[in-house]
Amino acid sequence: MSILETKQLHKTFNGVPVVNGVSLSIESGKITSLIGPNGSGKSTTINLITGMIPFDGGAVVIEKGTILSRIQPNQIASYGITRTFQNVEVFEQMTALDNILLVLTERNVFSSLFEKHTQYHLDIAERVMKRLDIWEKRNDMVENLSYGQRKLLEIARVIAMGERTDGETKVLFFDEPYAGLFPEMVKLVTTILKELRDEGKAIILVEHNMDLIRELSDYVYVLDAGKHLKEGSVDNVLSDQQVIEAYLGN
Amino acid sequence: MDYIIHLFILIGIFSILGLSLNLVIGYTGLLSATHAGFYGIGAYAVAILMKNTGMNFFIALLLSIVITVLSALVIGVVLSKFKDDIYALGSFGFAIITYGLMLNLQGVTRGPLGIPGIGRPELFDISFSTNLTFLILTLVLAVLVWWMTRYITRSSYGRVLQAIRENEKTIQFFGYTTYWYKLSIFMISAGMAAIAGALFATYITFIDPSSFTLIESIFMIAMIILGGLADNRGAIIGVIIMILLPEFLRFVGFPTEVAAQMRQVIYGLMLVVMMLYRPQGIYGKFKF
Amino acid sequence: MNSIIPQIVANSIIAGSLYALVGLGFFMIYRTVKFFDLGYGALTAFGGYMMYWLLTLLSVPTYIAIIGTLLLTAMLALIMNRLVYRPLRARGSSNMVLLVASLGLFTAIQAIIAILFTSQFKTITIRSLQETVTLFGAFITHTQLLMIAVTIIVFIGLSVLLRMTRFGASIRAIGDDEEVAKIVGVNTKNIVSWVFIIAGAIAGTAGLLVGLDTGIEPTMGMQLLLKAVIAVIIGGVGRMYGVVIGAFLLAFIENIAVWHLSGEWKDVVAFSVLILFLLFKPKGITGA
Amino acid sequence: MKNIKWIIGILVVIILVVVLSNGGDKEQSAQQTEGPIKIGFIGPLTGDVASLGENALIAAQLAVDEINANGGINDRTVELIAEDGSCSGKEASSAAQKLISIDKVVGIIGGLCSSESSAFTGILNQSETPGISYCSSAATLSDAGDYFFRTYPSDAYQGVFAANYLRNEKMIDKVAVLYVNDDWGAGLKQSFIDTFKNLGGEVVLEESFEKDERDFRTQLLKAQASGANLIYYLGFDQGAVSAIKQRDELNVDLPMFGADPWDDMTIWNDVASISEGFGYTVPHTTDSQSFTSKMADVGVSEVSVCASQSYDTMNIFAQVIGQVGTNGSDIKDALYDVQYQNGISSQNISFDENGDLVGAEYVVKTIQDGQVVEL
Repeated sequence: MSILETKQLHKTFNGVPVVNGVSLSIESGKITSLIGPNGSGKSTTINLITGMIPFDGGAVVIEKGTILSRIQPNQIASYGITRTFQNVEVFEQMTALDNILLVLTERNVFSSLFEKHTQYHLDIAERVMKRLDIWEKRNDMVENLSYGQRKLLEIARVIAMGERTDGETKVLFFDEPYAGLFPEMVKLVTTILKELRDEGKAIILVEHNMDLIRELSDYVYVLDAGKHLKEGSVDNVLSDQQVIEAYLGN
Repeated sequence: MDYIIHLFILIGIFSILGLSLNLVIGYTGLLSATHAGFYGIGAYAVAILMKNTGMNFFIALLLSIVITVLSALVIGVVLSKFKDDIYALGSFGFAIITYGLMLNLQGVTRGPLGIPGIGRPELFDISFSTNLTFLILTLVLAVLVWWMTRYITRSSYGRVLQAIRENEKTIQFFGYTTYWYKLSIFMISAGMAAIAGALFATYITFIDPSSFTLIESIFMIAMIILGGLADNRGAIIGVIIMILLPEFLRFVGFPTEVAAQMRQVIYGLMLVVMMLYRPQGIYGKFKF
Repeated sequence: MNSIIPQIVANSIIAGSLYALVGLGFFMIYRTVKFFDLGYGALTAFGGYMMYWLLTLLSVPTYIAIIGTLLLTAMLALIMNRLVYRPLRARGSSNMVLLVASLGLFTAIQAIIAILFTSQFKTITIRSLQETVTLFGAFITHTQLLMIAVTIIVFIGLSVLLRMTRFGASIRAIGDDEEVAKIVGVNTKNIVSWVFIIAGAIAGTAGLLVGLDTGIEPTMGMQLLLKAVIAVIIGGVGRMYGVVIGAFLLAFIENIAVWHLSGEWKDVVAFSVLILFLLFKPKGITGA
Repeated sequence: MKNIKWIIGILVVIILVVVLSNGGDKEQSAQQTEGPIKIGFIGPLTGDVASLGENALIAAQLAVDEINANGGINDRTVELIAEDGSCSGKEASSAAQKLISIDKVVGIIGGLCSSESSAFTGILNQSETPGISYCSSAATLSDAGDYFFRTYPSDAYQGVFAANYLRNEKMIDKVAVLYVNDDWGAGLKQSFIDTFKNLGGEVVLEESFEKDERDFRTQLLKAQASGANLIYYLGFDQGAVSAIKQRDELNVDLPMFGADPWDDMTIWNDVASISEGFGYTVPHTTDSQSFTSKMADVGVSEVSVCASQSYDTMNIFAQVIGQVGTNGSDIKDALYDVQYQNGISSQNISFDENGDLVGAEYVVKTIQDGQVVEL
């Protein structure tokens, strides 16, 4: 049973249909990859589902069966959805530790006003940051971290969202998490994605590196010019004639 | 010695203003020019309550905080929708509107005539009429505000404010409705400004709209930018320097009519130099 | 009663053309470097005083005085850009840092003018511009006609410059995206300096016209600047003609407010209009 | 980062040392009988009304120089220490506090704006330092304590005098009042309107304007449309010049009548030709030709309002200190029954029990074929 589905998602930017009737079905405990040449609407699709941009048509169905025609960014956490960003969005003039504690603490104004992060929060933060081995950088200002370290921080933040007590996030979107990482960081992230899948999370991955796609994906959707070209398991999708043509550009 | 006490009372009052404004500008990154307006509303509320109903200062103070927070709600509901320079511009507009209302609602505020003869605060049988006793009252309230700002900035709430300053769009993806945070901090800082207003009204015993203009807000903004944004110590240092500087200039012996204008030149140039060489101010940890 | 309407319309056109003239200069800067340059307010005051200094004190012939005023104000604008704005922008400072720096420049320049010329109110009189003429039952002086004419000329001049010339194209390119403009080979440093020179000249013209019409004093800059900012926002931040529409709309609203309410509410009304536009139509009428 | 902290630390220490040292050594000299007698001056030297403040300061300094020229007071030279009140409560109270506790002044000439004076009457009474304001006319200052006096008539007198003159002598029955939105304008407007109404006159328009307003066109039209037959304009020289010019431009055929700030040649040099028949009230002063020429010698071409009062105030202080010495309460008592003759601002100056000027007589000046003529 799918934990999240999209029905005929639609988005036009001044007349040009960037996402044109895309329907996806995401399942827990699986890594679903979205691939396609540049400008095929992969990132836009994710931005639609996570509320970054409003969609012009179609709907998103989430776990409890509620059908959504409009999603605001601050609602996706309550739907158990969280994400990383194509070009890193972190909080520069704050410490790395604060960047993680931020997502662990209370969300409404009054409770957060009277709450101070406790040892319990610190332990979670330590565990998560150690997993991404950026723990020793915890007191540095994020603006002094390298690009790779910031990418890892974003992933740590997504994992931290999963550790929250009030309802776990189950659907994790990774928008090109590997871009700009060193080889050993790539290995680290790959193992973590697999671990998250085994923990039963639903992972949606947007990535260009075909070896990683082959290694990680349980299910693949291919998008081209905003349309839903092909879907299926990794092997038969990647060997499909149409997909290769779309990539090589006719 | 009275003169030194007078200076420290002013430093106390403006520290409250600096600390509360730092919450909005330093921690949440919202350049608000309405602070002098709330400072004024607080002062007028206490003055009117004490004069017309003979209410004790401390009750009038609480009521004036409530009144100021409500007016901050009215303004904040609109302002919290804006961002960066549009927010600053909107706050410029509200500062002038608040000043206009103070000046023209003659029935309530006696307009430009101001309200003279405001009584000094009393608590049971202690009267704070001498400067020294008033200084103690000011310092007690200033320390209270210091403690409150420290508490807020160390709470999870304070961390979310900084996240709003850094990247308001992104923090929303993690379940935070930034609008309520921006509105609530705006109201909290206005409430604190009312305390400073109440102290100013009962210390000078006369208030009129000219002390609560847009220029006064700009003076407060200059103070915390000099001291350092997002750092309570910085706000205090900025206040001390900006209050002592004009007094210092009195003794430097500029020819009198030029002395007053020289202060403005120095304020202006200081802002420019700070932005060029040390935008985060002396102690600050945040650059705009 | 009906004989009043044409005069109110005339008053609004006169005030509107002044706001438009100041607004156009302000818009040129904002459109190119994307920050609210408060220092621009001091340029108008500087222009007025340069005209006063050249024409009245040094009794230089009128035309040379006018050209002198434009050159001097343009030079001041250039110096402001070179010494303060360029280094700040080169470092990638945010809008807020530039806003605060421009605020510092405004305060300092205004105070320096007050030191050099004292705060005494001064008028500049050119005999030939004193007479009035009646148009459709409304009385307008030659100065005011000149003001309207100059605004139209400046508007047309700027539109032609921006639309037709290569120089105009590169200004628009910088306005859209300075990085890309650099890559494409536009000498952004040079062009931005020229934008400040043009804006400075426009400010100088506005200053001297205000001097001829009503009179000058050091503190005249802020009033003119804030109204120009409202005109830019109401009109629409993207288009040149938006500024002119915004300026005349603001002038009409103000005059109607003065007519129906009373004079003291003029500023409150003007800024309430600003807030309403920021709230409901942040892109302004032309919705760029 | 470290050195910044050091620089700031040193800066703050220097400031405190300078401020304290000035306070310190002044301590002993106050009660001595030699050394200069210090008199404080407070007035707006920045902001919108700075021109009036500068003018009054020069007048006071002129008086001090004259006193010192003929031997000072009991052969002690007089020193005038001026501070900027910039027409705001906070500045004026800091200025007064500094003058009293650091400079140990014997008396204060000031403030100009009522908002300044109201801010430091409390300090005057507490420190028993007499203060005489040369320009604050707000009626509320009448009960501001025993140590506060005024050589400038309260608004009540001028408003009443103008209402009587316009109603009874000029037979005006409908008047439009345009007043500047500050303490002076609002106070004077109120006393004028109350008197004018119970004399049977009708106030058809009551409008105020901001201090820095220069565009009166729409308000002048409103006055014309209101059926008034005279505009009573309460504003300073900046606004007056623009208003009179715009009245002429719009052919509003209502005469205008002003108050004492109009007694200032900067206005009439510009607009006398288009102000035929206008008039204004001003406190009666003796032949001030000598005073105007003396001011011209020190570079003040146009003497503005309150300058003559500032000059007289300094001389009153000198006369009283000459009699009773430099003790605050002695001076205060002496001021209550002082009779100062041949003053510039008014013939003889004395104070009532509230410290207000006794019996201010007013005169009306009108513009007849380009000249200012006293009726």
